[in-house]
Amino acid sequence: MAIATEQPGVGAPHGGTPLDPHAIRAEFPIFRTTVHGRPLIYLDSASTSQKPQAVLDAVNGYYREYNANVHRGIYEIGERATEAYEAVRASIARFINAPDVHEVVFTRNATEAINLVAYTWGRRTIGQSDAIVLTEMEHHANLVPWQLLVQEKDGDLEFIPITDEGRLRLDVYDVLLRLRPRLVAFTQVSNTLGTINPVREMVDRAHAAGALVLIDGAQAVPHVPVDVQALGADFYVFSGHKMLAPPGSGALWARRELLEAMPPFMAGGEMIREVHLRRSEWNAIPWKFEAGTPDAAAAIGFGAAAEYLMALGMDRVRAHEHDLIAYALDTLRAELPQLTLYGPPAAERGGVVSFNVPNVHPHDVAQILDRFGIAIRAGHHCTMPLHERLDLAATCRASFNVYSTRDDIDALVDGLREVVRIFGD
Amino acid sequence: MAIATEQPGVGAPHGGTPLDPHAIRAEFPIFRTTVHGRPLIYLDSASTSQKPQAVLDAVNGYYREYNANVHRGIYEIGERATEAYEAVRASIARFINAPDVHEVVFTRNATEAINLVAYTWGRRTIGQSDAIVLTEMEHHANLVPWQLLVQEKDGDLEFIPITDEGRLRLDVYDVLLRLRPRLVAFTQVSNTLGTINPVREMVDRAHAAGALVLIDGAQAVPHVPVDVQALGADFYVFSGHKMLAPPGSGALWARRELLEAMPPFMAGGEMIREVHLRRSEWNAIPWKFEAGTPDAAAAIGFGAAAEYLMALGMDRVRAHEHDLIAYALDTLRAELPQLTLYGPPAAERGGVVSFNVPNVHPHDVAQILDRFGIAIRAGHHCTMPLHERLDLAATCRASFNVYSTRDDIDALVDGLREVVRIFGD
Amino acid sequence: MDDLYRDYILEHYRRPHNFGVLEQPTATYEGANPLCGDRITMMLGIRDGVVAEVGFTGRGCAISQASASLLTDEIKGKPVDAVAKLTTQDLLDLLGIEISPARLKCALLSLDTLEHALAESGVAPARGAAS
Amino acid sequence: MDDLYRDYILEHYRRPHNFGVLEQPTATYEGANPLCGDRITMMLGIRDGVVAEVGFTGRGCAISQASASLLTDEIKGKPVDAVAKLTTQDLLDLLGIEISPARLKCALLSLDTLEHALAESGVAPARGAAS
Ligand SMILES: Cc1ncc(COP(=O)(O)O)c(C=O)c1O
Ligand SMILES: Cc1ncc(COP(=O)(O)O)c(C=O)c1O
Repeated sequence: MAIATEQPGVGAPHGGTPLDPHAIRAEFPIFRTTVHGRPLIYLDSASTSQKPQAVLDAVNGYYREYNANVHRGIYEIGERATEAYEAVRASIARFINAPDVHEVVFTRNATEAINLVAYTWGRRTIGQSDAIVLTEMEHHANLVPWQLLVQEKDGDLEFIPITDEGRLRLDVYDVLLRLRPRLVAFTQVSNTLGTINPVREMVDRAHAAGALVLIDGAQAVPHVPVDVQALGADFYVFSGHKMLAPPGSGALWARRELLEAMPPFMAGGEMIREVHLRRSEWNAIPWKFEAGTPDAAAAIGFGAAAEYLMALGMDRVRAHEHDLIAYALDTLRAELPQLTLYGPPAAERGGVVSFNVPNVHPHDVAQILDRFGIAIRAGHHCTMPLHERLDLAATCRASFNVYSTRDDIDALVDGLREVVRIFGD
Repeated sequence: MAIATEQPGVGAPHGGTPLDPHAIRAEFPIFRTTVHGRPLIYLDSASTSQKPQAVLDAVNGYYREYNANVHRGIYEIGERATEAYEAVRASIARFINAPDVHEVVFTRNATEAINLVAYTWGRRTIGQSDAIVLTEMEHHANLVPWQLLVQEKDGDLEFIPITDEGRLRLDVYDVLLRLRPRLVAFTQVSNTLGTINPVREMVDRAHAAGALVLIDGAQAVPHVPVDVQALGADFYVFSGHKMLAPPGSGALWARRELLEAMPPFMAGGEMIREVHLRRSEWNAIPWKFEAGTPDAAAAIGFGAAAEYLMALGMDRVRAHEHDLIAYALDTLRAELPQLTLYGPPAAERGGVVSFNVPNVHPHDVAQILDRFGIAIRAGHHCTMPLHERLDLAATCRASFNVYSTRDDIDALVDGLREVVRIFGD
Repeated sequence: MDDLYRDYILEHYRRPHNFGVLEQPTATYEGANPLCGDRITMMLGIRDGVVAEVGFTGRGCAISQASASLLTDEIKGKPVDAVAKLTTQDLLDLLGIEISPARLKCALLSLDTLEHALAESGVAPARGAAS
Repeated sequence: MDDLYRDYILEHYRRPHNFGVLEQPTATYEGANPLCGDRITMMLGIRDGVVAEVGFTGRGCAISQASASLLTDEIKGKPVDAVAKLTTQDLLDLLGIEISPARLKCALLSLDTLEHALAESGVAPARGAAS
């Protein structure tokens, strides 16, 4: 499979004044670190992103000034912690344009959010022979929870296949919808191919067929403007750590009626209204789904990250990353024509470039690049079935974020030349 | 219910050279904060603890120097993150004397750890009419998950009642064991009464009756030396945030055979060995239970906190807190004889003192104390059934940690005098 | 020393007005704030569109009890239409003290309970809390 | 430039020794490292307590393939008892390069696979990986 050619009519996004990634980079303390005596060239942002000073300051401010449990204390620092924690919900709601802040449930990450939906909505809804439609390009997080669910309930999984260019086969999707699935769940942006899927169109078709739709936004929120209302989603999940926030933060957004009808997932403090020895009543949404002491520090960093990205402007972030992707694809093709590149053209992709160096295993590529301080990901990127589909054991992946620059890509090209030199032809 | 008198033969613990809480306090940046213009007197450590500089440094070091996903990257900072993350497992294993580091599963908190056991071991084991024995003093986290489980499986919950002194009625426990329960689950230290339960004895009786035992160690690990092997537990759960670590960290310890036999809880990346479209194979323990991107930052802080406490010596921590509890009980009784104090004598309790001021609602007590910079907890402390048993709507709770001093207690006494003055007699 | 515990608030807490059970209420509602353990039972005697009688019983913190005392004073003898229009801000003005977010539920319990009692009488309150 | 990719390692990777299928193996085992996509099939021909023949096939990174090449050279003609005693350290010494924790699985796949093949032949390996 080779990279597809640019589709007619799909152009580059426009985002106003371009971002200055060098100025942004200066706000990320880790870039003052050296690796093997060289400055860090971090090209694994799709795995997890680096954190700006603003996020670290927010987290440290909590620890140093008002570290207290939320929703509990009748004292100054407890009230401040609660206010900060709930203010994050409002920031996140704005970030994805949720109509109601109480529709935002905090989770550890996208994985927990998907499991929450599978355990609550899923176990209550999916019955024998009910189908769930996924795609061949899903991350394990949006595949394995559904496998467990259909195993328990004796339901069925169906998969939208991909074309050789890494696009979803919408013609097959239409056929699968005739099975009248209860749920269609797919990623907005592929973490391996970078493909930006036509979410709105797919949601409309699913709804017309009577299915609800869960969108895995883990690779979308860091890179493209997201509006859950415009997308028409029923469930939308994502992680904080890929969008400049601390690990341990993430969210499930769902429509109020859905959340209210869902039974709780985990049980314990905070998610209850009243507890007796043999029965309990649940708290209102979203707290019904937030059992136990939440990670307020991570949440506060999550809010700071969302505010940071909104201040940059997600349109400009998208434009910046589109420029990088286009530059990366062009440069790699021109300078290292022997590489195999995977996925669709720049206009249809998020901040990911996957490739292989002929006759060199991705692990060896990554290891050699590391000696130059360059961090890329090598492996299956938690998309084993996609790699099976492409008949590949593994791929190399370079991925970007707001702090990435063309210099990073130039460094990658130099590093790959060295790989080719060491391994010969 | 009034405070019990000291039992003959139960003495104060001995822990070598006493801790110097003033020196320790200087290592906690938050104590440089003022509240309403006064220094913070933090007496809500049972809700969540403050964090020492060593923990903040560990977390910031990760963000600033080697922020990367764990178990993934073939590059310097990724390998460093993985090494640090797995080293925490070894620290935690040492902290609770687990025989095998791979028996330590990282969770967000104690609540998630209990839910994990209920969803995996519980759903597979508990059948119709099977009994689970709990106690009347459980935190909601160790009650509501079992309610959900027995509702689903049509099992039964039974409760060990408490005496008026806040001790468990072991005579009734023996009767309940004749029901041959599958599980006995109870807290090592009560978060409301402070009672330290006779764990080993209770475990032995449970095992003799053929039940497994889950110990809720959330209030134990910050205050007393814990040795899961000496306790004889089958499952042991706790949170990091109450033992000086960041929120978002916690652990489940269980014996290897149990963990290996348990199905996974959440599904996604990391917990798998192999994924195909319609079936998957699980990773080895403990990773089988750690789906998705873990909170490496919180985990690294968790390890730093455990190391910090081990360096202090948990025997000395216990001796220090015993001194504070004894001082608090004596002083409150002497200076404010009108207070009602709850729970057993100092030798049998962890770092908690609960009380009520006659004719003043705990919320009003807490609010007035706040004006003096004093943070206590007022409410049901997530033990509503215990409050029902005691026929109380709410209580006030002052709780301690390594940085607490006798001065804090003196400030509390002064504050309570003001409460009494404002509300009259 | 404390704005929250002004003398008149404490006075209403110690000797609440309208505390007690009505003989023939036209509507009764028990509201609770389980997190705090606050409880208020509000009883209305509505005649000819007027809150002719009002009583409450309950237990809880000074803020919740003083709030019920002040609120029942305020509505006694008023037309139900006017009572139904009471807003959160009106209640806070009645209390005349600054309420922190953590105590808002305590302060508003009396108004919530009143609205449920009104709804039982077929009067839709403006805030819609009872819906 | 890189210790890990010494010439002899790359040489073993490009032209692995003992690569190919045995006609009449007495034991065959396929080992895999699904996380990396590395696969090695190890074939042994054990006669009179000696590893008379050995072959392997597979695909994977330079470290895993060079390791299999070096290991098969090492064991050919040796008594199975001696082969069964090989330790992790022995294999790392054979490789002669510094292996980071992330690559340890790659390096050890050949030894793991060998031990499983030995176990199939009824020989218990010292490390016990096959148990
Ligand atoms: C598309 C996609 N979905 C889900 C996930 C899971 O995210 P997390 O591990 O943060 O739960 C990832 C990240 O690895 C991803 O790329
Ligand atoms: C005894 C006990 N168990 C469980 C918990 C729950 O801990 P967490 O909220 O950290 O999950 C707590 C703390 O609130 C507790 O005190």
